Amino acid sequence: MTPLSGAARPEALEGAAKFTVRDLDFYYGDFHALTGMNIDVRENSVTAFIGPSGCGKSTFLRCLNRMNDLIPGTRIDGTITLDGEDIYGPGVDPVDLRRRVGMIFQQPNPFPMSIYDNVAFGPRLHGIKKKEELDQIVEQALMRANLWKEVKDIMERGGLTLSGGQQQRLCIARVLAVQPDVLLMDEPCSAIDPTSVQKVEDLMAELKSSVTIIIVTHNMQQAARVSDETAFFLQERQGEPAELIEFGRTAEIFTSPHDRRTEDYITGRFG
Amino acid sequence: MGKRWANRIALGVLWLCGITTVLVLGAVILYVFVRGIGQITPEFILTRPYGVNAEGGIGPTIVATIYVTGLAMLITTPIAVLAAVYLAEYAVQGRLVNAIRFAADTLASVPSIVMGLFGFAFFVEAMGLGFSVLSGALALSFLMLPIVMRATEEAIRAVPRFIRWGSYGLGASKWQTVSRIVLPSALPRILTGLILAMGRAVGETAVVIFTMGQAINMPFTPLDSGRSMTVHLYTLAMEGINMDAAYGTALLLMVMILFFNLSARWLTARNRKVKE
Amino acid sequence: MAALVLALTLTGCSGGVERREVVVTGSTTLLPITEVSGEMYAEHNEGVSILVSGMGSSAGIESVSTGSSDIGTSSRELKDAEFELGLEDTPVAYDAIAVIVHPDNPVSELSTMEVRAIFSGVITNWQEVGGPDLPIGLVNRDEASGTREAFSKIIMDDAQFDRGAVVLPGTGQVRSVIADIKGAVGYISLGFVTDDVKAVSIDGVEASEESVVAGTYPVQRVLHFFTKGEVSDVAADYIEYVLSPDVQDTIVREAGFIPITAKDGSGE
Amino acid sequence: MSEPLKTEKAASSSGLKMMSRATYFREAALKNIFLLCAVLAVAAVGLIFVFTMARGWEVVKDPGLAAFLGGTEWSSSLGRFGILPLINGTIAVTLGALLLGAPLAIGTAVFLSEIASPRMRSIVRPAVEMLAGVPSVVFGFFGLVMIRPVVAELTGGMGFGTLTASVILAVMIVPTIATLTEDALGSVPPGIREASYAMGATTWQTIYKVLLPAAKIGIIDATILGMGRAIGETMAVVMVAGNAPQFFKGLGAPIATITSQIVIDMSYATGTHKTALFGLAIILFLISMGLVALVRALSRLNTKKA
Repeated sequence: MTPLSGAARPEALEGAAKFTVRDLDFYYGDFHALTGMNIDVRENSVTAFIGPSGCGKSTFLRCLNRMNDLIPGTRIDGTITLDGEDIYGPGVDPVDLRRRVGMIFQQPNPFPMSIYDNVAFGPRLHGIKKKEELDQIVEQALMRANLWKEVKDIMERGGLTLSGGQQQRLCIARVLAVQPDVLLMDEPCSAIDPTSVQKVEDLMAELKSSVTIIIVTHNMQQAARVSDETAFFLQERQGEPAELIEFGRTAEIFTSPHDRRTEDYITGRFG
Repeated sequence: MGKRWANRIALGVLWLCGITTVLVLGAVILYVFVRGIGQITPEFILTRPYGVNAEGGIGPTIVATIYVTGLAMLITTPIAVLAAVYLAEYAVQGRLVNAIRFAADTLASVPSIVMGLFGFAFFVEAMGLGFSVLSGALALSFLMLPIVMRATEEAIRAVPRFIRWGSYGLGASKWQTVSRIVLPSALPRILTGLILAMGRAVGETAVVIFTMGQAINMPFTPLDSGRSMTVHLYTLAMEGINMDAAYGTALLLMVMILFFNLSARWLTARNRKVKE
Repeated sequence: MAALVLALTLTGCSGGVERREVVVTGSTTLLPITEVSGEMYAEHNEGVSILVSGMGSSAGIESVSTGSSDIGTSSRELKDAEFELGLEDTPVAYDAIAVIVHPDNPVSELSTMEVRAIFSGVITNWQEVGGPDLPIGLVNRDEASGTREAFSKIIMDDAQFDRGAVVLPGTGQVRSVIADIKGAVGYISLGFVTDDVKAVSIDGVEASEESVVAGTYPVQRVLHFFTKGEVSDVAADYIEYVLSPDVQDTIVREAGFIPITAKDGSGE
Repeated sequence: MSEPLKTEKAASSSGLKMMSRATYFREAALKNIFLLCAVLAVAAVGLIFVFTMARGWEVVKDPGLAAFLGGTEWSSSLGRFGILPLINGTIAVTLGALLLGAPLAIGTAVFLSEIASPRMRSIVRPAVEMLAGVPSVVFGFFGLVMIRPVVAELTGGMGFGTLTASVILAVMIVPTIATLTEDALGSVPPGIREASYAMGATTWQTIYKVLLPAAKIGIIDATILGMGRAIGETMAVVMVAGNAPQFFKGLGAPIATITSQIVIDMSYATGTHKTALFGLAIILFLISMGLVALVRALSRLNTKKA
């Protein structure tokens, strides 16, 4: 059992750790972006990452499914394990990792194809070709994403014809169709209308029984509403790496934070 | 007062510039159209020239033009598109990429006469392909390569990043993302680039005159020689033997080029509509 | 190496007699004869194709000597160096070169010396040859032209063409420019002279078919077919066809040349 | 205090898959195929250079570098292959084209980007694009039958020569310069325009004092590339230049350029003559490569400044 270093000392919580991050440092070329990250993300819970803009939340999130690999010149120190396995271990296929750790982005990004093809894209990618099987997966995924009723009669329409909120749920359905263990959501609600935000938040509550959810959000009320645990990130000075300041039960972070800086942020002293 | 007048005059001059450009194009098109339209008959398009004054039609030159352009397209497209995929999706900024871009820019600006001489020295003579459609197509493909490459690269770069992320986020590999998401999304713009490059090839003279030959011949195999419409027009105009046929050929050439241009525009417009 | 490459460039390199293809390369002056007679010959003989290209007399001689072509056409005599190539000569027509001016130009007779002085840039105004006070606009052919070569040899002797002359690579162009511009002068094959331009008499001899056949018109030449070694049956048959009245009295005449057979005819 | 937890999970997912060798090799192979295609562009340029070089380098032996680069006479019948008259002709024709074409093109670009209503723009811009697509023989043909007689009237000559060639080339380089200039103007931040208008500047003052200076490097680049187009243009020039390899003698006098001389001579050149033509091609190649390098250097300067 490695003793934890750094500021993040989550309380002991129930449930197995899905992600375990130890001593993570992250670099964009020469720029040291993140330092000393330690965190355990529990299975079947919702974890929220909060903090001011540019504090590395999204960067950290993207370490968890190795999306940062796509940016040339990035480098990582420390370990991240998923179910105890090092996801940066030698020979690990980031492609397979991303199938298991799905991701939802700030901007809804349906592919320029029909609703059906959007959802079927992932399963097809992974070798499912039979029509009945695909139909079933698509229907289930759309149902889980609470979109089925709205689109079941217009499956052949382009994904881009849907409203912003529907598009975001389509993206969630698209991810669910490949049956990920984890869902990373990078500010999923900042580009959609309030009614749709409600729907997406409800959806998260329903999904967490089967999927571990990590959400990056700017909206503290949202973090308080949807998450079980909250991590607060901060880059204290320009040019220095961002740190994980505090991590714990959401209720505690919002009511009695241990760290002054967390308190300052939550009570609104930072942007 | 002076300021207002200066402004008016200057703007007037700028208007004039814009209008002049349109008028020049209009004059070229109109002139060629008026003088050439009387020539355009099915016979002119289908039959071959005969006699001292190259009377009759220009059929073989149309076939040779389409043949060499099509073949050049077949050669260029895969290479240019894949090269653009490399530049847009795989390449890491560095010396190699710099060299590739510099080479592409240079290739794009090499005068076509140089391309013609090179094609003659390399394809016609050194490779022993002779004056042939194949030599012409290979030389033309050098000309089209940078055009298609640039259009494709821009098209690929115009595909929003987050759409790629969506695909990667689902566990698609790089190639799966490129082939199933990026290229299909970029397709209309790639096609536009291809069409414009084809227009360029159809209108090219200096390259084909030294690689495909000048003999009027209906080419069947890629190793046959032929005379393109542009070379035919050049010959007719310079020999001054059958100016009517020259006008007809010029008109047909313009019609082909306009067709390529308009279909490219149509494609772009349609694509824009679909996106909205 | 160069010869090998050249030999590969054209199809007619295999030398078999079974070939149904005749490659004819050379003078653009002969194109009206070769192209049209080639078409007609191919029409009469199924499966035969006559591939004609006009690349200049020198290129024609070079390509027949390397075996790239079956027949090399030339509007000039062989140069000394080319005699060693062992080519066989078949004259096919006469071509006379007319010096042409704008129809409204009052000058209608020039001496060889005057023509030479005009084309070398010594005489620059029509006044100097008895015409109006009008600057002379020189129109020359490109150096690939057999007509230029012949004109240079017959008229210019050692004098150099004026470098400031407009160079046009086609007979028709020369004619239409001179038809258009008052002070212009140029030269084209007699066969291409039309009413748009006026052919001047040279040394007192009118530029006409009769004077050419009679041998009195000074600016004339013979058009040749050159072959090398054993000629394929098709090629030999084609040459025979070109010399037949079918071609000589129709195509050659229509092209404005004078049939090679005209001389014998006039002698009868 | 939490500790890393045991991985008791395995039922739902069977752990991370190692990347299969097949996948790895496929992706790597594809990447290398793409790279190969991209490198082909470099190879193409190299090939062009090497082959024109191979055929043309012997000009240093015969007629000799000095006679080639410094010779004042181009005459195949005399065996003299001095390129100075051709360079002179190319410069004359290109300068003429730039003088006529660049202002028109830049004016058109400014019109498109700053003045034209969307409706006007939808007429002018396609016209510019289509102008770029008109084959050079058609331009040459148009110049031959339309411009030449007019120039003949004006200059009292035959109409073949520098002026006619310049006019045709000017039209041909308009699309190149106009499109690139419009791009350059488009990349001037809109805030600059607004600031200028807000200070009470007229449209023309904004264009002249703010936009053109801001887009200066882009416009210079555009003009250089237009110049490259004019230098390299062949067929249109052959048809109207008169092709007399002599030094510039006036706007109406015939002239030959590097490119036109190649076309005129290529059909019959042999031996040294042909070598000299490839020598001309090398020079054209080097000029165009030099211009591209110049443009790249300028834009690098531009990004650095910005």
